[in-house]
Amino acid sequence: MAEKKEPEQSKEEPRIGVYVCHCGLNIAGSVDCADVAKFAATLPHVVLAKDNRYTCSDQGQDLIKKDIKENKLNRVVVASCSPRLHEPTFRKTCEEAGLNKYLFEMANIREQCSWVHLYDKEAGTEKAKDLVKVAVAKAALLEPAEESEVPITRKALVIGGGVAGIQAALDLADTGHKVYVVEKEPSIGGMMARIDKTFPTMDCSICILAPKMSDVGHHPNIELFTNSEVTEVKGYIGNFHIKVLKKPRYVTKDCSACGECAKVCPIVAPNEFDVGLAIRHGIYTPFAQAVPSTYIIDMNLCLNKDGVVVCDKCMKACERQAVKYEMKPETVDLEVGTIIVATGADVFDPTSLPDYGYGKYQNVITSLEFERLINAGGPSGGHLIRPSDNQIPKRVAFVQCVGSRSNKSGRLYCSNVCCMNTIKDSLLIKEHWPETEIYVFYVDIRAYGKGFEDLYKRARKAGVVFVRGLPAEIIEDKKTKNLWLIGENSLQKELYKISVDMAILSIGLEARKDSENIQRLLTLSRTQDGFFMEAHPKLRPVDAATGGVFFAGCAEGPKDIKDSVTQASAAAARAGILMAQGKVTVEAITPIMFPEKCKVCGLCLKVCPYNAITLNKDLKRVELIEAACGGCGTCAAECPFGALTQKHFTDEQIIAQIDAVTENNAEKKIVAFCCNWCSYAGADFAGVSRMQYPPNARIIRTMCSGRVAQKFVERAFARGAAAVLVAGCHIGDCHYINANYQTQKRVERLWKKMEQNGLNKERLQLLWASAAEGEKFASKIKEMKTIVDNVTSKEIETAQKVFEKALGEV
Amino acid sequence: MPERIKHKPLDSDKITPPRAEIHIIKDQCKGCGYCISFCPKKVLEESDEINARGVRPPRVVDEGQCIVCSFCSAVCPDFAIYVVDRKSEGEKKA
Amino acid sequence: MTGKRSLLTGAHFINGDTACAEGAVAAGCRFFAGYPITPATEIAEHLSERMPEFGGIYVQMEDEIASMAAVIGASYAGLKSMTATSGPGFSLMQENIGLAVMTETPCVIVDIMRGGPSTGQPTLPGQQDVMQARWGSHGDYEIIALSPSSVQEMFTLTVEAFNLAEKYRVPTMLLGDEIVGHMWEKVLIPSADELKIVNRKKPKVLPKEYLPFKPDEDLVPPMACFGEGYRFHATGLTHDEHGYPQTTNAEVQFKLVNRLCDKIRKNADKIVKVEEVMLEDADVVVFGYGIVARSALSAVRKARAEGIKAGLLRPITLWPFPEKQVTKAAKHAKAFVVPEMNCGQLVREVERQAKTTPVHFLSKFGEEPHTPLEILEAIRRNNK
Amino acid sequence: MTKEILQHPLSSYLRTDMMPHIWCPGCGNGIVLNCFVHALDELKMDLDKLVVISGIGCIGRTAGYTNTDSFHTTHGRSIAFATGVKLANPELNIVIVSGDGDLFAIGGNHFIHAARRNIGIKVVCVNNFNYGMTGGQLGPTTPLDAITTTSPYGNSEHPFNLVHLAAASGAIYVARWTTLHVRRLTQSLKKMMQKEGFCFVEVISPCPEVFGRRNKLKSGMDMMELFKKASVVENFSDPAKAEITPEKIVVGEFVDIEKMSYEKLFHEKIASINEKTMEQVR
Repeated sequence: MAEKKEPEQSKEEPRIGVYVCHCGLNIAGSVDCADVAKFAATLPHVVLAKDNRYTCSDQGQDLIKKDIKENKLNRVVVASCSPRLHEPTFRKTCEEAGLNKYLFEMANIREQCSWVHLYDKEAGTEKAKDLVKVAVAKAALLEPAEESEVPITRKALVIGGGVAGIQAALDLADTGHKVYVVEKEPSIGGMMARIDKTFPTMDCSICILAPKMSDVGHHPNIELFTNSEVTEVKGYIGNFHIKVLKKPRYVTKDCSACGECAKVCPIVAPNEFDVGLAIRHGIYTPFAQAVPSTYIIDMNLCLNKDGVVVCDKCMKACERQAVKYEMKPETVDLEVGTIIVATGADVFDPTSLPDYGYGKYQNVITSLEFERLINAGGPSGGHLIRPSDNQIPKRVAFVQCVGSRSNKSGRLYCSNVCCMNTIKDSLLIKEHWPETEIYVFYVDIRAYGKGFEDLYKRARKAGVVFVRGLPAEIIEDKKTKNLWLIGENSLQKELYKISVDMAILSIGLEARKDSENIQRLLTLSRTQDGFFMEAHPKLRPVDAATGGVFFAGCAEGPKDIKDSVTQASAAAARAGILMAQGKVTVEAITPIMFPEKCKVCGLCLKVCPYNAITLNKDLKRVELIEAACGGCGTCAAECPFGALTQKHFTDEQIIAQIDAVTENNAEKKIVAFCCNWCSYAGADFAGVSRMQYPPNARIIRTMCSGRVAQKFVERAFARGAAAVLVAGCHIGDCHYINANYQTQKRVERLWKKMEQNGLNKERLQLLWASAAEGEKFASKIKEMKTIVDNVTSKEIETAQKVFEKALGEV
Repeated sequence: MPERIKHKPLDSDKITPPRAEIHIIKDQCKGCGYCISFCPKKVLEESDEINARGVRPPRVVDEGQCIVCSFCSAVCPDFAIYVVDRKSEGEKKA
Repeated sequence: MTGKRSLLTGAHFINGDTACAEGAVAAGCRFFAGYPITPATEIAEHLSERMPEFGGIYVQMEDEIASMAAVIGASYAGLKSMTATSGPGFSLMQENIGLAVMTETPCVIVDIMRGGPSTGQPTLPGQQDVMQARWGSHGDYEIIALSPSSVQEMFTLTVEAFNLAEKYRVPTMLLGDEIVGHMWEKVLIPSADELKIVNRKKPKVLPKEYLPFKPDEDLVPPMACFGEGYRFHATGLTHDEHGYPQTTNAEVQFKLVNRLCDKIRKNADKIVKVEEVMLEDADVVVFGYGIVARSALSAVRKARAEGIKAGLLRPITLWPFPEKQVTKAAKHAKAFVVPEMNCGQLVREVERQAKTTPVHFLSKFGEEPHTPLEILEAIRRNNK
Repeated sequence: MTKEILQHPLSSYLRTDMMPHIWCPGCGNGIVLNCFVHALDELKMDLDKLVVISGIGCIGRTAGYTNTDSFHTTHGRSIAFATGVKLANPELNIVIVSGDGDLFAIGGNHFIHAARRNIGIKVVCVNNFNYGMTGGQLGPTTPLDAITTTSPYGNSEHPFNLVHLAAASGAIYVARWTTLHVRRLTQSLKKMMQKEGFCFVEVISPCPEVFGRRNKLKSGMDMMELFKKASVVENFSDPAKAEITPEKIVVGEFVDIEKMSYEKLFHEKIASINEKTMEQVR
């Protein structure tokens, strides 16, 4: 790393080829691609510039290869879509033509230009030209680089033991990988274990799950940690160091699950597994098919909680002497190469919707409670009885979208499973008690999946009444405890007031309350809904942005069992591929050091989120552990002596980009530094959703906002930029653990400096935007447009004076 | 499992609580108070009568609360208290 | 000499310690606990070899205190048990000898006496523990002590000691000395039917009626042992007939301690044994015991040869003291000559019983015992 | 409350005619006795084959209170006495219940040697940190700086760590509990009774009258509360580290191993010798 020898290609004069892509009309619709190409040809070092319809097509790629050979191109710039989409494609193209892939650069003129300036072709074209100029400027300074390899531990961690976790674990274990499954409940099985039947096939949920559960329990390659939690994740792709907290069960593996202990336990509590509809004892097993079958003591309830054994009934009752009140929590250290997040989802709590009276009226229950009631193994032995009088209801209502697609509940998304679940449930009732009257109040029935429509039809045939329009409120008849559902039938445009014996709220799925912990531990990002966000919605749907981490099941979004299992197998395959390769190459974006400039101040050690920089006391110098380096570039941004810079994002390159942006009418421009993972992706998302915003912004991409050195901002102002935007992931969501804390500090320093020098600090904006917050990005640019418009040339000049020193550097 | 529990267990009536019968051999008590303060259900309290040894033996506040863990009888240094569970006895007979 | 059988009937040429050990075996002793000490070690050594041959137990404890305690324990567990030691160890045993007295434990303590005080003369003879045997432990009590003066007696008196211990539930002592212990002589071991063996009385009542310390007419309570279902309690504290502590009850203390003494005193005639040689007309009575008695005997013979009416009174039982025998001899004797290997211990008892008859004490210790001539001299001097 | 004269369910294990016991209110001895008879009851022990032996001191009276063959020896000698009993009749189960002073000061030598021999004696030491019956003098377990009648300026002797001593001396089962841990203590006593060889259970016990009140623990309750606050169960941790301080009392089982007992080895030898003997006699 540090002392780098100059590779051949960079010695010779840069010969740049520029390719402007029409992307059909996606770009060409609002950008004059030919004009852009013509302009590109005029730029320094550019030997040829072409525009074509689909640069990413085979022909497009072949053209590039041909030119590289025939015209001795040693740099390539493609102006098309987002590098997040096709940079890998074109890098491969270059490599195939014998050009080092780090000599390729991209100009994002689709997501960040054509799509967001649909109706202003002129401005779009101008911006496109700028973007190409910026890309070319950087390209001229690009240097070839070799990627280093990191070995991958051939072990996987699966967090969550629901059906997704179970499937992922079994797939990986069957392919010969060691798998650790960590489940926070006493048993694996998750939500599926609590459901009675599955749609659309109507087979018994636990009957098909139980065998898989016991496979996990017995698989030679699987080590199961139940009643446990992941408390620490350190390291990086291929080399994660995990700490798992094994909470005590107070019962050893010797337990034969005979149940004698529970019989004598004086403590009684509602069983969480049955949503409190059945009792359990202080020592218990959540359900008959639990894996492991070992019982567990609820120490919060046990009389022996404060260390003194007051009651030893269960201990005495246990022939195998498996009860150990003094069991202590233990922390286990695991080394794994990949992690699959299968933490599942919670169900919506309808008490926050007082109009439906859940919790107030006994006969209003949730669909989850219904599952336990209709389940033959459940508290009522499969008899659908209403809580108020334990009678079998004659008239039943299902209310859909409780906690889905509604502003009231704050859950704007569709939970995917509720419609089919209700249809399934209604049929179950009909099966057992055909004469029951069933009403389903819905917004839309979404029977989109294989075999779903048939089931829906069956339900209608069976006489289930579907009423479009949710009840506005539910009222209880104090005497009969029957319920009145009042609302508007939006098809017949008339009010309804229907009386039923029992109402079932079809509750939606929501992100786990404790998702934040997992997010922090694994430095993941989440969508606005709170579910974990995949690296790419289309092309990497089960990968997390963090290398080596994958998603399965509802953790990534509401899913039914089939989709969860599918995704689980996919995640297992993705993880399996990594582990099969046995090594992973790290992008050559790690720091370069210039020891001669280093004063060993140790600042870089302090700011590195990965502790990848260490101080060698003997040699009085700092050293880099390349494998541990995440490549955020924060160290380079912080180093006061320019002794550090980041490969492929060198100071020279970024400054060249700034200069390119500000070369002409800087006073109308916003220099926007965006981090690759959140804010740049957010900007892309704005494009994908065709959100229109003013064309003033020029985005310069860094891997992390932490890379944005103070001098970059200062130079932008010194060069007369109207405004500067520094955008990163939300604090806490940083893909480089916490590098963006440094960003914040730096921007605050700059604000102070601007104030002290009588500058309008509004000209420098800091934005935290997730990859899903395109809207937020767009409106920020709109907001800044007004700032730009109000900046006087006077202000610009003073700024230039204040920061002129920044011009001197480099 | 974070769901809020809103309904009372359907089978809660199936659980018959123990029928405790607490016996205090008053004159054997030396009044150390262990049974009173270590009872997990606070079933006992100091009585106001003075026994043969000049101390206040415990007295039962609420026998219904007793879950027959029998800690009182296990911790009594003077063999002055014991508990019988009439229910389990009944079951045995049955 | 090892025999594989517990009773080696026949003639043997052995030393005193071995004879003692064989005596114990013959008497039915099945438990020995001890601690090595000269000059009693050979008893332990021999029994460690012999005991296992017929299921007996030899255990070497961490000290003599423990040895004595273990002996009491074994006896309560039903085995005839003994220990063997010498002066210093004997001192350590006194504590639990007291316990044995209080809990009326049948057991035998062999003390092969050597020169004291303290470590003194481990390899030389002495008769300095005679009073310690009687008064060594604190409190008021009576014990039985026998004094062998030949290897044969080391055998027979050990058997006798066990019989007395069992009969009266009292610790019984065999006070040998270094010479008798280490001397080699012919020993005749009788056949089983010639051998008189006494075993402790067993209770004849049901466990619930059993009072462990309620005596019969002979003042000795029948003894149940651990594990026989009587579930009784025994304690070193002053106790009533239940064996329950009665530490502040004067009546109980008075009754108990008196009985402990009386069961020996009132049975003294049955217990006491002496050897009388030419005593009927004796003017000078030589009162000697242990190895000294053998010089005394030849002195007496020599004196008779010179025409002096000398006689020998040899106490075989030192405790209880043969008072009547001494008083009787005193009636017509002119004087007593009492040779002892100490500074005068048993001579005081002789003086008490001799009343007006003068008693001449002949002390010698630190080397070999008195020679016959030394004693003859004393006889001559007192024949006036 | 029923009117008829009450019979404690465990009274058959006690010499009721010796009750009430002599122990002070709040004294832990009664709890130990209680746990002991509980253990006997749960094990359905044959009381005819059980001998309870004790030395001198308050707890020494235990032997008298249990309805079994029992012997109350001289001070410190219970183990030596028991050695004789066990060797003489290995069928008997022998339990010694005695105090820290009795077993570890005057009786210390007997203790380590019995443990070394691994003779089948089960020793329960009730540790109250001082000589209670004689009025509260300092003993081998008195904590540093504790005030006793013979350490009026605070104790300057380092106390024994009894479980460490027992383990080091060769005991095959070693446990420590407090009188608050009645259930676990009972379990340990049961376990101990079923093992073959030398076993040791220490019970930390309140002595409010003569130790507690001199050391800011006025009542038995204060001391029990301390046990509750300070006890930490650390099963099978290193007994050398099993501290007893006002902040932390390490309790638990420390040793549970199998080792041929002395009496067993001894009697097997005897048996084999007897066989030889018989042959030679033939």
